[in-house]
Amino acid sequence: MEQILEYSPILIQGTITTIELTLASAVLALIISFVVGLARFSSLRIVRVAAIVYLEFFRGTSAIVQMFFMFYVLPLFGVTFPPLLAGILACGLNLGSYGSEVVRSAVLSVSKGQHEAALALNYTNYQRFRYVLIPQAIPVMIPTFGNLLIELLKLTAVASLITISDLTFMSQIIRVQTALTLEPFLVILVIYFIISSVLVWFTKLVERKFSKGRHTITAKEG
Amino acid sequence: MEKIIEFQNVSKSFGDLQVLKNLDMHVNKGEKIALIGPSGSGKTTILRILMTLETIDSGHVVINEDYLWHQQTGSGLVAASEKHLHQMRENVGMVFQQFNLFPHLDAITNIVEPQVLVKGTDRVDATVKAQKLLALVGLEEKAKHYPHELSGGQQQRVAIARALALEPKIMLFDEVTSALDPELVDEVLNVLRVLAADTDTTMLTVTHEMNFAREFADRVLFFDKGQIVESGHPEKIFTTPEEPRTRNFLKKFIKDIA
Amino acid sequence: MEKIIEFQNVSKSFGDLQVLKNLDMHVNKGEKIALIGPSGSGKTTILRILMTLETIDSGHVVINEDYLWHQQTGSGLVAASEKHLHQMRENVGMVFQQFNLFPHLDAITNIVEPQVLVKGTDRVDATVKAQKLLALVGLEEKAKHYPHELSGGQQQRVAIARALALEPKIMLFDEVTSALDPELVDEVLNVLRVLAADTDTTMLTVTHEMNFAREFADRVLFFDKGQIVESGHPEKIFTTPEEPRTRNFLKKFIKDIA
Amino acid sequence: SAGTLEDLREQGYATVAVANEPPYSDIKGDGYVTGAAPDVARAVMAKLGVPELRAKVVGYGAMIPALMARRVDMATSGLYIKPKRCESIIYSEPDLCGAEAFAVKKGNPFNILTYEDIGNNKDVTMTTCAGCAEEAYALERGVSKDQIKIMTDPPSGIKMLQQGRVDVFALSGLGTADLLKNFNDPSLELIMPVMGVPMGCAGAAFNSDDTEFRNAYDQALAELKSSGEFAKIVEPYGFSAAATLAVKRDDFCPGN
Amino acid sequence: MEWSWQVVYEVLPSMLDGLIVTVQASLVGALLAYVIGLFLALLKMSKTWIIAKTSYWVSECIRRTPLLVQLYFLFYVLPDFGIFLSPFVAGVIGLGIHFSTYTSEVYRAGIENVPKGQWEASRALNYNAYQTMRHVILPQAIPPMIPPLANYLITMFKETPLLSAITVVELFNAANIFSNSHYKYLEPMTLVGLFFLIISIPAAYAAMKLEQKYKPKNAG
Ligand SMILES: Nc1ncnc2c1ncn2[C@@H]1O[C@H](COP(=O)(O)OP(=O)(O)OP(=O)(O)O)[C@@H](O)[C@H]1O
Ligand SMILES: Nc1ncnc2c1ncn2[C@@H]1O[C@H](COP(=O)(O)OP(=O)(O)OP(=O)(O)O)[C@@H](O)[C@H]1O
Ligand SMILES: [Mg+2]
Ligand SMILES: [Mg+2]
Repeated sequence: MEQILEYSPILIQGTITTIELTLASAVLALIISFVVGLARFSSLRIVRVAAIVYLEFFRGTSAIVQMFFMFYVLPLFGVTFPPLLAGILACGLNLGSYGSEVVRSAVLSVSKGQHEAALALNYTNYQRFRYVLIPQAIPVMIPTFGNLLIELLKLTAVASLITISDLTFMSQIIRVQTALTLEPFLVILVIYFIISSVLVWFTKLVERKFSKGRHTITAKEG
Repeated sequence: MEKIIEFQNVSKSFGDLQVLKNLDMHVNKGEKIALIGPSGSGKTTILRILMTLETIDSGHVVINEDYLWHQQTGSGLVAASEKHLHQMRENVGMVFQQFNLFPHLDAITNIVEPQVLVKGTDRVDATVKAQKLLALVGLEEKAKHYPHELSGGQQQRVAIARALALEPKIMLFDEVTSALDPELVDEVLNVLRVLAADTDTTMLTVTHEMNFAREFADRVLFFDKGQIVESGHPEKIFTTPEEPRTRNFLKKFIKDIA
Repeated sequence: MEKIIEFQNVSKSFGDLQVLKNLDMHVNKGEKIALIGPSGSGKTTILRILMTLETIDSGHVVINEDYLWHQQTGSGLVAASEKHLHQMRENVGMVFQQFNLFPHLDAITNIVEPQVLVKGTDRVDATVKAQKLLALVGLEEKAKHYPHELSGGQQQRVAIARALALEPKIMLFDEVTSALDPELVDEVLNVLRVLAADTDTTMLTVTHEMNFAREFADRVLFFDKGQIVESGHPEKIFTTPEEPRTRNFLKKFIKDIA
Repeated sequence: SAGTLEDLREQGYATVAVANEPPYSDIKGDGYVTGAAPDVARAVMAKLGVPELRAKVVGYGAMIPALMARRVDMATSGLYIKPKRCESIIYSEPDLCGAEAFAVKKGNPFNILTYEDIGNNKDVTMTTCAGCAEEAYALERGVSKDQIKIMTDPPSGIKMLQQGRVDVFALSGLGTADLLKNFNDPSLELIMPVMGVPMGCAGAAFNSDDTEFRNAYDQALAELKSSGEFAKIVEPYGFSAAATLAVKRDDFCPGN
Repeated sequence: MEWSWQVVYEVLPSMLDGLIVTVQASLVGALLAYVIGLFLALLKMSKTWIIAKTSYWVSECIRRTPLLVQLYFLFYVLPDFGIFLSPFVAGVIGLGIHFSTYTSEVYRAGIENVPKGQWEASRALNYNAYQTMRHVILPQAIPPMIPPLANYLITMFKETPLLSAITVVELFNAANIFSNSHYKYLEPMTLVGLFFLIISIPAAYAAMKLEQKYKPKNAG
């Protein structure tokens, strides 16, 4: 274990990279989730089709494959991202596809009565989404988004395979340098668990904040 | 008398089920109508068509001398655009059986927001009006409560206030008390009784509360199988219905009254 | 007269809310009881305690001369074991507001299966009995229909038949019509009227249908705040209630009757 | 592109892909990268007016793609000069040369001394890294594909050997020796040199468009070698400066 | 960058071999996840507080840490404790255990989503605990579980490339090994992506069909 301690600076670096990668791709994924998820309700067919193509592509292939593609193949066409950015893009685009389905189904879960009430009050299409459906859908999304955040954190470990110096990658360096196996892996498993538990806690916090003074749709209609 | 609503030969089917069959009917300006009839007879469908929540298959619906589902163009009548429907909806307000208040907004904001968004009313003016309406339905002190903090009857009264806030010429009420516990029914019906005094607004109410219908309505329409079987003054319909079908239907309720 | 149910000084709280307060009451064998009272007064709780769906905090409940929630042992009364509860439940059947039919079984199997599983009845005999019961509730021809293919009233009638199939000495009905459309109420109440003729079975009904309560019950219990406020023959309770609270409560309904 | 070295001088640092493979490279606890290859590169680049070297640690197999994709300006750490690689990248003159080695179980139960020995005994399995020269050596000398298990990194390879998942571990001599020293496992044995394969010589690698940069690098490297500074850098790591001086890039990749 | 059919021709045979491994790993992994998940669900729903809590936290520890690291652990660390797993076995066990934390939630939700009224009706009809489970709860809980369980099979299929990190030569690794020794990335990586799409899109479509088929009927 002392040997591992010697490597604590790079472990800390790796932890920071992992957190950066997670948060930056979370922001990206969140934006994509809303844009693509709401695009599915567009009246323009082309927009809907584009959203579905994006969704099926990123949901249908493996995240690892997407990363390798972005890291090794795109540069051959002159599109070169720095590794961290490539990682953020790959993680964000991948999780965004799942997130867009969360947004879509949360909006769909708002009861038909709410759609009809908005129509009866003569809200425009935009107003209906902006002031009625989305505000009610957001609390529904939060727990699922919380789970996706954990998925995202775990996905960043895969980024070590495209040479991003995240936590997992650092554990590999330590292995080479120290010839230890159990300890480096154990240490990073604990760090991952701590990070994800913080994320879980954070989600619960947001969940509580959003449910305050509001009512979820599951309860009595009205 | 001036007609404000007119159904001209309107038909409507859901799949194989024809719900409205060549329906002709009209409602005069300011009239208070009670729609009664067995379950599945198409009462709700009529209100939903007026609120543009359902389309029609054939025929015409006229509101305030303008086609609801059609638009006059150079080359004749064509299906109404969303823009036209938006305009037409200004005439109509609806209160639902399930209240459908916005659960993420408190009572007063439920009433303020539609005014601001739809009519562009200034927020301060909208709030003043909302307060007046809450007073009208007896809920001044519940302004800051969220729907889930209100009883069913209170929610329904807020929903009525919300619909009134947009000042529609026509108000539709679809069994507004049937989702309520029996003891809460009266508080809502009392609000409707007050509203009935307003002679400008046309009101259509679907209800199973025959006593209420009798007090409230200028005219009762008895529906069965998508057609009007009988129509007339409530006293007449409830005491001496002409049609056997009407009599049959009313027996279930009249037993309570007579 | 023989007592079949007895509540002795029973209390029951949910958290801070005391729902039953030192309740004493009894029901005689074969009696038909209507429990009425405002929402939240504890009517449902009484039925649920008898069905062992809720426990009690203190006091005793006696069914058929045996403690329901306790067991006699050498060293005195102890909390009932699951085995004892299982035995005691043989005496009681319950019909719920929400029907609670098994959605994965058709109507007749809903009635057959409990007989086979619980009483070990032979499947053929159970089926014969189920058919008789379906006939009793007027649903012979719906035997093969699944619950979701039946109307609410039909589902409730199947639920009644299912409870009857186990031949409990005591039948509990908790607002069995209040989840139904108004027009479907009567078909269920009519079944109950028929059952009322059976003098052996003791029946407790919670209901808001005062006309029905009047016809059906031998005795009406008026509940408020977890206690019996007034009890007596329906004619007396409905026409000349003694307690102001009873009168107040009945006003809402009596207006319709008187 | 022509301006690469100019750009690097301007920004003051170069990014170098380095595999994690002691003693070619060595990563300290605080993330600082040393080792024979980066130290040589550091000295050369200092001469060229680029004071700082930023090492990017990548998997062994990722060095070439990283260069091709221009994620890094150069790559250096035991990247042997091989004709196949020369199709994709260009090399400096050789900087580090060494013999090949095997690690086997104590007592060398299968008596493996050459790649041909592995090829002749189909029950024997070996491991080496993805895209490493040793894989090519093996395939060229009759070892079949199924006999080769690709390891994710050298210590994992040693683990596989320890755990009996493979019988032979093949890598550069100094790299293998260093690993065995770290593992300090008496049940393992080093076979070095492996006969029948050439001495492997590595150089710094560049994107194939960066000929000018590479040529400048060669020149500075030559100066370093002749001044004796070179020997001072590599010999403490166990490399022989003399062996390196005896070979040229053209011996491996004529015209690269 | 030119697309080279020659490269496709060269890499395809080993990729097809890899595809077989991928499919095997997904199927065996999913089977394990279904079985282990069921036990985990029962433990988590245990009435014994300590069992329920312990199994919950064990399951969370697994769910909240990366499968990749868990695979490393299984493959490189366990042998030091005398547990020796072949790459494929370590891989499917890793997949199975990791995803059992997800399937256990499917089972739990399936059972908890059976309306309370069904438990009460069973009680009122005097069913015992076994009869309630066997004749009332499970028949209603199982159909809605099928689509999400099928979806996890697809998810696991897409996670199999992680097994490459422990030397399993599945579809992705087959391509990657080729790339590493031939320095050709375009064709192999594109092919891997294509293979995944070709399998997972129809599979997702089939799962959607299942979902429609098992849409719960209105509860009685
Ligand atoms: N969206 C729909 N799709 C299919 N059928 C529908 C739809 N809406 C209504 N129906 C059917 O049309 C018929 C008439 O419905 P409607 O709701 O207008 O009746 P109603 O008179 O309001 O009955 P109730 O008193 O039960 O509310 C019913 O048989 C109903 O099942
Ligand atoms: N499981 C529970 N947890 C907490 N409170 C409960 C629970 N069950 C019932 N209550 C509360 O106990 C009180 C009595 O409930 P009960 O259902 O017995 O009333 P009731 O007389 O049947 O009313 P209603 O006419 O509305 O059915 C109510 O205030 C109710 O909210
Ligand atoms: Mg209706
Ligand atoms: Mg109740």
